[in-house]
Amino acid sequence: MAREILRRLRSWEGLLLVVLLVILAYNITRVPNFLTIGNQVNLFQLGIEKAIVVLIMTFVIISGEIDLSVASMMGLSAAVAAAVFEAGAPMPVAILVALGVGAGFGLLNGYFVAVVGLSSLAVTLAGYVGFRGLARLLVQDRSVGGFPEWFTNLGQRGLVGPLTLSILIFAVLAVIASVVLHRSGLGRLTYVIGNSAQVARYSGVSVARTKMIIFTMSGLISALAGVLMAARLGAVRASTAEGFELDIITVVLLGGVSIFGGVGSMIGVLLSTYLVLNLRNGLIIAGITGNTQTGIIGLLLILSVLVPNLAGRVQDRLRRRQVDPSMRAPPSGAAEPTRSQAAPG
Amino acid sequence: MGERGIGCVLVPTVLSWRPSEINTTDRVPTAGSWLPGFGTGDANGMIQPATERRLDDEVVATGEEFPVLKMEHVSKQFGATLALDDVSLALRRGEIHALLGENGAGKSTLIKIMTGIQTQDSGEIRIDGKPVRVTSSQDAQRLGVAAIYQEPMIFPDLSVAENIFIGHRNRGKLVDRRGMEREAAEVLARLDVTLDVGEPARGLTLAEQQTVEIAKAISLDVRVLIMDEPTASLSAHEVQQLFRIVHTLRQQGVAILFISHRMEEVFEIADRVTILRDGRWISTTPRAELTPGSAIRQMVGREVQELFRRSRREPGAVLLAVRGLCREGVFQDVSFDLRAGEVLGFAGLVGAGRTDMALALFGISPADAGEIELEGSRVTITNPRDAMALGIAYSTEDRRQLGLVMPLSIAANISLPSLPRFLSPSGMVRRAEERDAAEAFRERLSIRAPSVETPTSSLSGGNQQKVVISKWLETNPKVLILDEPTRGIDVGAKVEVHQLIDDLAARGMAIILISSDLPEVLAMSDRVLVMREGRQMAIFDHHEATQERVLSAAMGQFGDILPEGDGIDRIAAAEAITAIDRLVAGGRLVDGERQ
Amino acid sequence: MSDAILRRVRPEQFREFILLFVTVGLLLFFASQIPNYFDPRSVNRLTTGLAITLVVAVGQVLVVLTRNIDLSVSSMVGLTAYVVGTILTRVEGMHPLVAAALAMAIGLALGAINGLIVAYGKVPAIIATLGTLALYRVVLVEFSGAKTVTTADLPDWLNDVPSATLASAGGYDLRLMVGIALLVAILGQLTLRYLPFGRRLYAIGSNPEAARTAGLPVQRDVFTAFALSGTLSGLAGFMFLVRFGNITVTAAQGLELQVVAAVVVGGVNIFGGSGSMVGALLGVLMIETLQQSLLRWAGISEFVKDAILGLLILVAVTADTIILGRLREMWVRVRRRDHARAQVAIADEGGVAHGA
Amino acid sequence: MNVNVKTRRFLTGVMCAGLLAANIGGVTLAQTPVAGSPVAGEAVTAEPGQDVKMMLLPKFLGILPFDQANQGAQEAAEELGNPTPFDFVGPTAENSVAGQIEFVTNAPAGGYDVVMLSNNSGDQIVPSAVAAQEAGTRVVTWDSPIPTGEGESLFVAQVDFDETGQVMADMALSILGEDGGQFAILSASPDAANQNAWIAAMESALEDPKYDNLELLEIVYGDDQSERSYEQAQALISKHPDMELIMAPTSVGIVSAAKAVQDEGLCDEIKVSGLGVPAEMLEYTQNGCAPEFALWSFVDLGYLTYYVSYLLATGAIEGVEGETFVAGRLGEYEITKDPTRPDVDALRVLMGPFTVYNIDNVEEAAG
Repeated sequence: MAREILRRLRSWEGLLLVVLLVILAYNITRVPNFLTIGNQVNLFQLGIEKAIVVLIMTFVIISGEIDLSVASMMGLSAAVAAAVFEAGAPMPVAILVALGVGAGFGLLNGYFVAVVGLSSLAVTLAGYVGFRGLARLLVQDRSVGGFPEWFTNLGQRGLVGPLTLSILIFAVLAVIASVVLHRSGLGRLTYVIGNSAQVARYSGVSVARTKMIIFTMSGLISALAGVLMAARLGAVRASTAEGFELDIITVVLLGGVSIFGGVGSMIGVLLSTYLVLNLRNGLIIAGITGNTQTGIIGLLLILSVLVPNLAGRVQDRLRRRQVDPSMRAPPSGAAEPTRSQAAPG
Repeated sequence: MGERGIGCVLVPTVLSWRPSEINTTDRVPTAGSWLPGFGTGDANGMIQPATERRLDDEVVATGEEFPVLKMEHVSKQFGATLALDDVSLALRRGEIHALLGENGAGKSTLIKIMTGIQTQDSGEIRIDGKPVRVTSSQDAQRLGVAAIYQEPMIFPDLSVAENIFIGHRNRGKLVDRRGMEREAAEVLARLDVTLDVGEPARGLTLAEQQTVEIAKAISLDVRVLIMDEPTASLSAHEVQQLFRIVHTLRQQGVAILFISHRMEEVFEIADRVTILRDGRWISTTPRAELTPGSAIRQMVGREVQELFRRSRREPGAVLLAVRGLCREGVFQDVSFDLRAGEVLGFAGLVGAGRTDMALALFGISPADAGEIELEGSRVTITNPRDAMALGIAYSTEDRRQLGLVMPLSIAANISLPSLPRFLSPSGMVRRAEERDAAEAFRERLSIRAPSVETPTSSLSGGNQQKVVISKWLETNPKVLILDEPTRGIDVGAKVEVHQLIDDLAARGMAIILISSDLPEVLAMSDRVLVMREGRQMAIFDHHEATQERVLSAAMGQFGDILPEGDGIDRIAAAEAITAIDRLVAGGRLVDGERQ
Repeated sequence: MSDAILRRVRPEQFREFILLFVTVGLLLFFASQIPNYFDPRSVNRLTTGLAITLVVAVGQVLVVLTRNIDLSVSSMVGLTAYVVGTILTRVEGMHPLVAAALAMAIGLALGAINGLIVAYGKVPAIIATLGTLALYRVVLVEFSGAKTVTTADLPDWLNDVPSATLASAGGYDLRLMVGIALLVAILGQLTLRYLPFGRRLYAIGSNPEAARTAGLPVQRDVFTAFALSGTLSGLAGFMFLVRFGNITVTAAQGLELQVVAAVVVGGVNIFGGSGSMVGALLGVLMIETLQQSLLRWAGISEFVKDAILGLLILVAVTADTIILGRLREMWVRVRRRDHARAQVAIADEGGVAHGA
Repeated sequence: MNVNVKTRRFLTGVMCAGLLAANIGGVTLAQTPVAGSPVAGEAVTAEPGQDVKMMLLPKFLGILPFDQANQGAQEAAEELGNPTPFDFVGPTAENSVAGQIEFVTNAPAGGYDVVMLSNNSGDQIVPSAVAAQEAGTRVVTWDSPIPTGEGESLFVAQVDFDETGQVMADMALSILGEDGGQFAILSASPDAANQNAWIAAMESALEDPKYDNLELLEIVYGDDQSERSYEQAQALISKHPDMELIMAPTSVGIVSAAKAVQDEGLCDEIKVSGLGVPAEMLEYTQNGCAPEFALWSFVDLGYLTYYVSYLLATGAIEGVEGETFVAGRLGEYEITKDPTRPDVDALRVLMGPFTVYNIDNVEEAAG
């Protein structure tokens, strides 16, 4: 049992847990009311849309692809909801249209990646520019607000106790995403495709269908996050959620998901989500400026891979033996990846 | 658009040759005659002991009494496993030294230590008698030690010439493309090979890539060349070409460490044989003093039959009928019947279109003309799911890249093609059922693994192959296509796979066996279909199928000797076959080719 | 496309032509929409505009060839531009070449850090450079103390550089900056083609494991590629300073995506091993043409432009991929046929010899 | 750098124009306090030395105007002897909106008494500002207000926004002359609330027949990035051969546009104007590329904002309409309703005034 715990601790998730505990300890000692429910809710609230998109991005990256268009999609769905609402439709209709647009464009991304066979980097780069452009087209230079109160309340006020709708949605989606990724057929196929789309194809798996499902979900969830963001902020501008994609991808990678696909766990990603939220919260409360926050997270990203690598090497040198193969290596090897990467398509 | 490719519209010049149409003299081959080198002995082989002696004498005369490379009491431990336990080995100048052992015997570790990829925990490496430290590939290169592997370490985006010279230092400050290509051509000429040296390596066949690797080693003035299963992916013809090169090298004084699972190759080519088992040195014996049987006994530590003999029985009704199947520019006009309980062997050179044909049947790259009938009704197959729904399964030749999701467990790999059956209504994987199914296969196929949750990456080649076959058996196929099922797996596992094929056929499964291991095809098949250049050359009944005939068909000599035309003249055909047989009898066909 | 041509040239070599074809198509389209599109001034502006991106893209190609990526380029450009700008405002009479050398030295240092982390620290490039993308920007913000570098503070010669012209024909200028960028691209192409280092970059990206077993100095080469990417980003930073003069902490932000897009569009395989500077040049040309032309397209609203840009990127990439795919299919077919024929020929030859 | 003195000196002309235009525009400037002039009622004076934890939160860090505001606030902080130094923090430029919301949301947890906010998040900041107020943290906006005024204690306005539009229109007229001509606007981002307000004010000012000969071609956006603004300016030059003026109401945009015009060698044909920092514009004003531009003192703005916030946090003023106070060297101010946000219930303190810079005064202002 003790050995099992030790093994877990030496895994990627274990490392994240240790870092998280350090940050928590630091925050608790430095920030008087850090552990209050209010602050914890705040902490989630501020990054909740990113946290939601992180869940689906985990699937995208494990399947060996990337979706750069998520943040633009958040902006677009918010803009669509606002524009439809402004045009006189009731808010629920506006929300449905926004979600539909998200799913539709997600499907389109998936189609170009999975069926036409373009690189997802290129396709979603086009989406990154194009969706933002559509949002801009809809909202132009205005700020659209005046949403019904129930809608903004959903984003701002606690629904169950202090927990807002977004937090509840995140919690539910996190559970669903964990179960789907680790227990369902779709999750299994996500890993299979991420490891080798060829093996999947030679096993009769419809790679295209699976990828299209994942990209459609990515569009849909991003759209949902966009709508939730509109509710939280109470107003929509074309620049809503601009630049979120890098934050989202950073959290996923920090969670131990390999950018080359096939490797990663939802636990790791959830830990890294909580870790980053905590870190930002602590830094902001400590009065650290935005650039430095980003820099610290960047540094953490590098160190989290670098330190275990270096430690491993030192350990190696000390023992002059190969590392116990049961110890799972963190995602590494982009410099000299041992696994050949099948380019999509 | 210029001339059209060899389209299916062109006049089929293929001879549809069914066994019933030919009346030949019964030539049941003996085991010895299929296995080059076994029965024929030195007289027919290329090994000339005289040369060997002379080389050794020279060595003594120049006072170089030390072996080129000597490993003394080398041990290496990984975690709890002792991969090498006090192994000693000496390679002499101009010697072909075979290294035998089952998977996990420590061969790979030994090679990795020699080439500096890993470092021994204890023991010593000596080159020319002087102890050296080999801690990196560069060290090994400097010391004149090079290795080529089963999967060639080729740079697909670079040209052939660049592949040969990329590792060279001191080739001047600038890349002299012309000079390099000229020298590359020279090196290749030394191997008696012509390749377009400016062409990117991506387009080369495996055999050609291997040649490039050898050329790379030679260009570095290699003194010790390690060949790790170089023949595993080669056709018989290509193997002979490779051996010719190996002999050339040997005559130039290179020490060669040769590793192969094919016993007949080892006995054909090696001067001395070292056997490892469980990380320990068992013996080093001159080839002449060793028999295949004793070698296998030493490797396995028990008696094992060398080659499986099938139980022959009458096949059932026609299950799969293929008529005039085509894929433009790849293969054309393939027609055959496959009966329940029958094993149909596919023989031919690598690249003859056998795998493409299988891929068409499995829907990976669908045929663009021709008919497929399954159990009497016509079917269309446009993707693997169509094929699977019809009960066709295809076990790939490339289990690493196409067969297994390496990091996933045995259970997950086995359930993959039939995943929908393991899902609950809510789409969850029913883990218990999955495990049970995998467990059943683990027992039935004796997959050696701690549990079905073990990642397949940690299995040996043979056990990986069993997992690949299991995953297709789990789909309950009617037709099972096995593409190179025994490539690169050890003797014990090979026999088990053969046993399994026989067993499956006995239960009424129709099996297509694609193999470049000719003795295997001949031993296992009820009938043998030979392909060449994308065309079906012949189908032989198993009692007609001799190594020579199949080889001749595969290499196109039937086409030359047999009269053309629709109606095949039986007498002429029979005469032709006799002629071939006569030719073959004079010496080994492929050897004669270049002499 | 006749078989004879396909025998000689690989589809990848057509790639540049396809790109050129698509780009020319775009140019003609915009020429029909934008008045005076091809007049000397417009052309001069457009070519000057792509100089900086091109220099960075050349560095990026070196890195991408090795199956890595450098996302930190924009921060390196910004940081270098700012630091050199600040130094120029404080140090009187610094020679332009010294300033350029300084910029490249700073870039080299930053690139070397990336290289160390990736090649020797074995951190995946995307993680390492995503990190330094943020870190270098932080250094810039901290260093700047929220000041901006302005043209007024800079020496006069700096202001003359952007319009400095190397050669001119009928009003069409070859501006110094464009000349430098082209020179860098040509040097890059020569490096890739004629230096052992360049060939090794292809080898490493083509098959990293084989590169290691072949005893190639993989770590050193990957390190060098990153260092060079940094150095070129430094040079680009200097050009940035010269061209825009006013440097804030946001300088060059977002450039990394533009460069990666240009490189990907230019046919450099994002998984390493294949691609050329010519491709990168065309990629930059296409992306910049798209962006710059959209800015000048009077017929459409400011708010539609990004949407159109996204669509055009998608169209261009799709067209390129589909055309290339077709060609590759034809190529494979021809090669296979030839190969099969050759094999048979060899076998036949042997047979005949034997029979004789 | 102290622009204060000059600011006063060149006040008159601009103010006259401003008053005129404001009246025409139907907005009364009656409440506009002129700095230093006495205001009715008893002006509150700050009691120094009190401990107030404050945050100065600009749109983002790294551009000169915000740094000048920081200098001004520092100056005020020293005068008032607040033992706790304020935090000058900001989000990254690309994460400005979300980053500001994060800072405001977390401010109560960080124990801040006041957040001094140059709002870049439009109404999206409202929920977090309201929450901060509820948790006892005052939110004082400066430079850029919260459009609806919700969650905002009061707004320290640099100048009257309508006046900005007027000044821009006048500068355009003075550069293009009576014959008029074509001009284009190079703004920051389409979401920049200040710029949008100023441009709107300018457009309504242009409706006056006096400006009939001025033709506004289009509005483009440079996202407050030098390179983007430069390219936009170049594109404008290509697109509109007859354009004679680029009006850039953003300090980044105006220098970039001036540089673009200068690099094209077109300073004689195309002029640049707008809002710019003298130190950055000196060269272009001297060489005639940008003969006229305007700005207020960001140093003073920071100084005043600090004073107001300090007074508010210490309870010296309550932040209601009609209160007057003394802001150190800047003199007395009154809290009034914000006339530029007539639809909502918002308060402001108007700093003023504008300074128009030209060849005569720019060198002195640049310091």
